[in-house]
Amino acid sequence: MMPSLPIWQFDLPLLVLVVLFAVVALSIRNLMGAAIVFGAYSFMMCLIWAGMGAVDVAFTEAAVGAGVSTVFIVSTIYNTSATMKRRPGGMAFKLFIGVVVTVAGGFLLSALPDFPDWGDPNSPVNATVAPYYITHSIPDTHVPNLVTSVLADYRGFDTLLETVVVFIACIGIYSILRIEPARTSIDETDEEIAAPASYDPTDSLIVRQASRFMVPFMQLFALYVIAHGHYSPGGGFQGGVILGASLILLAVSFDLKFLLSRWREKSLMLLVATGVGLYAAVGLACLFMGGNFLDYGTLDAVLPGKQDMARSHGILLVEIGVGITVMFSMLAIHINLASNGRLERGL
Amino acid sequence: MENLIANFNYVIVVILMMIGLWSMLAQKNLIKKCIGMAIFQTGIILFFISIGAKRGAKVPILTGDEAPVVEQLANPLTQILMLTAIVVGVATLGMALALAQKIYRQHASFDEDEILENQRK
Amino acid sequence: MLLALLRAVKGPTVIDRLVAINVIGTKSIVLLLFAGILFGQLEMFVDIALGYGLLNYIVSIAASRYYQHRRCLEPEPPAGREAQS
Amino acid sequence: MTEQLPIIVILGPLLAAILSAFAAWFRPKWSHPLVVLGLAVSCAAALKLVFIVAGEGAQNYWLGGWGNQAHDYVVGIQITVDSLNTLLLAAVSGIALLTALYAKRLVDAELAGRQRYFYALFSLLVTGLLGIGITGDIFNLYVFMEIAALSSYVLIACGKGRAYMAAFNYLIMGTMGACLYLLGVGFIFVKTGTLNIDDVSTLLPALGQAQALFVGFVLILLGAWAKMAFFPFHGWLPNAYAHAPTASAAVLAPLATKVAVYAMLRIMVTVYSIDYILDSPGIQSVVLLLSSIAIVVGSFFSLTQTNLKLIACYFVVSEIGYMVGGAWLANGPGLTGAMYHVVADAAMTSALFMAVGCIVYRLGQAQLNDLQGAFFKMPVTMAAFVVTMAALIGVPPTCGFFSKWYLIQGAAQAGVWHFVAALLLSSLVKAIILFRIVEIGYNRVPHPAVEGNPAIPRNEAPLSMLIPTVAMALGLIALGLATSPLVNTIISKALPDGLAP
Repeated sequence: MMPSLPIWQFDLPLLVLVVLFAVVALSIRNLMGAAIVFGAYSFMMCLIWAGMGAVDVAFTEAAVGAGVSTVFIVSTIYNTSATMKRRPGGMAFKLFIGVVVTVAGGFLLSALPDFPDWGDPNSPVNATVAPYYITHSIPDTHVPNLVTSVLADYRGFDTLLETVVVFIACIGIYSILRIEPARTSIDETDEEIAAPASYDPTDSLIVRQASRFMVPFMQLFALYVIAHGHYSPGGGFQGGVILGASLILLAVSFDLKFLLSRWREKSLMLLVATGVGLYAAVGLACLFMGGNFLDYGTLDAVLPGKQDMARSHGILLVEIGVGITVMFSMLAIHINLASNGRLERGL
Repeated sequence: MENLIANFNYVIVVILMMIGLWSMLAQKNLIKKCIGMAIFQTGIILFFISIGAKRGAKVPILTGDEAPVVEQLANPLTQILMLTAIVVGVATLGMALALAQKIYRQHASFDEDEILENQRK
Repeated sequence: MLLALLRAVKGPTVIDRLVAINVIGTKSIVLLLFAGILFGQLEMFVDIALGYGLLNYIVSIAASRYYQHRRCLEPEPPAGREAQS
Repeated sequence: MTEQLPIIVILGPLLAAILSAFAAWFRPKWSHPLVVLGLAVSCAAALKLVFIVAGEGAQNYWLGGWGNQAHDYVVGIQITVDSLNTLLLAAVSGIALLTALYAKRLVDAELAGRQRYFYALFSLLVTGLLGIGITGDIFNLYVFMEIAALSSYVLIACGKGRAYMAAFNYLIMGTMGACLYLLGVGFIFVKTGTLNIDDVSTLLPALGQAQALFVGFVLILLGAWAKMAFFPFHGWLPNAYAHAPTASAAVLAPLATKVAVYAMLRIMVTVYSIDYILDSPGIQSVVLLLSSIAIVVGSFFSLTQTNLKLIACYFVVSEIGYMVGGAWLANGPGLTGAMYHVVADAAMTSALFMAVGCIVYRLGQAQLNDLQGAFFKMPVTMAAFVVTMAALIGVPPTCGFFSKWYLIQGAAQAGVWHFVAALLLSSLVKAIILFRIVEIGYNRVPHPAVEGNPAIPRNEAPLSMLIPTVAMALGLIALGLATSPLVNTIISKALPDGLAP
């Protein structure tokens, strides 16, 4: 029983294509090529999710998965090396792992007959808890984008922890790379790390002017994404990543020094903590107003409107917190990864 | 066979995970391991998104004033879970890359065997 | 799109790869909007397409910046070209 | 106010971490006291909850106020403190508090100039571990797992040299474990449609022996095993913990693996049920065999090492075998032993790593041969060390004896004799190692009290490290003496119906 709508035919070839991209990304021997193909793989994934109706996930994947993480991989390769050494042997081990993985795959497939059909609206997943969100989002929180209301309210604790994960990644990468910039013998002499380019790459007038022109529009768009997340796809994460990406664009098309002359490192790291702090503070405020943690409904005494509007405003507040953290941690992670923790020059 | 086609997405999920798992365990290059890890994660995300998909449903954003019909909107819950998973994934990837840079600074190599040889010296 | 992927895999020059990936990205935006039309909710998909385009631009800039720094905007050395599959 | 206690357990270290990240840039000296304060609040709340749970039973808390008041199923996230996890929460927060006090000197010495975010990450790690312990939602558990994992990668990578590669391998293994767990959650979710542990456990029996549920169960087990370094997946642990800074190892080794064992117990006992395990006997005997192998392998490798840190790490590997085996015996005494051993082993490992840390702090490293005369140089530390080893061997008044007693009783009841043999063998190996250390540290140098022998200067560890170490060692004895009230009032209530004595 094949799915009946054209949208499903749209997904099937894409799914095959995605597997192809994954195989290519892993088998290509130049790491830079692998990184680029991996970026394309993520864009494909984003299309698939848009095809399945998960617009917010597609948006996040386009911003986080495809955009920023590809930049991270590229800057890592920039600081190291793109070539892979071909070594003899090791085939037996690879084959052994291959057998193990195939057995595992077979085991997973053995559960296949148990699954509900793809896209069945009456499967347990779609019929147990999910209908509550669909029918109650407007009366409870006054937010038409169900994803936003579930994300920031019903399962707001998950989102707080997710922000904490980003925060950990940021301070963790800072702790790993930035602190103790010890110079080992291979550090600067390595031929792979290119000497300063023969001409100043920031000379590229077209790129520089185009980027300079684009950045304000990107930021405006990102603010719209955060603020309009109640009504359209988007929210703190997506907007935060685009804001961060706009600054990364500045760093890439000019250079790191240009960026750091405007944003000091200390203020970056403090702002990252501010975002999480804002989220936690909203939760704590609810606690002090007599509700449970993250129960925005109790904020109706200080925020305009009745309980449902208070929830809506509470969601906006935490989305802003998320946006701040994500924006500055993406930037902080980028400057550390791109310059190998030295913040002097880099991608 | 009928079942296989109706559940084509699950098959793809399993294939993606096998690819990712294989490269996490068998590849010697650290960056390739990172990419394999990311592919493994996207496989899982694909699994969750496809169990939450509904045939002929619209995106889970309400428009207009009429009461929402459950059958016509995609499941928001799985989408939230996967938003979290994506962000966790990029955080892990960033950290793995930072560690890889640090390892490269020590050993001037991304090859696992070579690094282990270096460490034994 | 497959043709573009083929170029991305084979190279032989990095320019080929960059352009190929850009073509894939642009095509994806078109497909995304196409999906929006199929859903009948185009306004929801325009936002994603915009974000998608912006990020694609940044990735391209970053990648070309990488090659510019490495001064390797010429056919790659043989070591980097052993693409399989 | 008591109804807010469960969330306070989590919020204490979480807020402390955020504030400490601020303080790191303005007043670096404040970041340590802030974290200690946060952990103290959390520890107080957890201890209070032990009494509340013993008196009134399980405490539920709904975040955002989204309970099941409006729907048949819980729509929000629930956190639960019941008789299965309350002891674990108290142990985790208590040990973390003591370790935070203990770590100050070590961090100043080992990580000078690099400790800006150390305490914030320490606190976040504890947040993650407490969260795994307290949450009542299987997806939320995954997020907490990642919080704990990400911060532990950084804590390990703070060490120098090989620590980076060890941390990278741990990262690959840990991410694989977390992903397998998440996939298992997906398989349960496909069949039940809810993520709340209570709701899942009420829905599962009606679904019977569906293959998807079985696959999900195995995937979750594999994920938890990768996280806890159970036998086939144990490769990452010794390297990671031995090359980590001593302060990080002192908090990671006792807590991280135990919490993963707890997660496995929670899935086995509450989400699925013991009947489910008994209905799939093939996997039960395989797991029991694996845990015996884990104990033997851990013991064997600990014999071959010459570094005290590595020996302690292989002890952790073999102790994991105790707990997994005990849980999979699936009878009353076995489960009691496993649940009790989670707490007891957290305390024992913590005391062990603290004592080793004191030795490392004074002697610079922990090669066995460097221990000559250690008993005269640092008598108090070594006394604590001997008490800890006695507990690990299973000498009567300490907690190690009682957990081993329950485990052996359970194994005998189930007739799994190889498990009994492995338990006894591992005790024997630990005794051999203790005697070897006594031989090197006490007998190999001339006794200073005898006339004419050179005096050995006292070089005891600083008080801020010594007091937590001694307190932990005394705690082992206290925990042993308190066994019967703990088992009777709390642990026996956590056993599934029909297995309680």
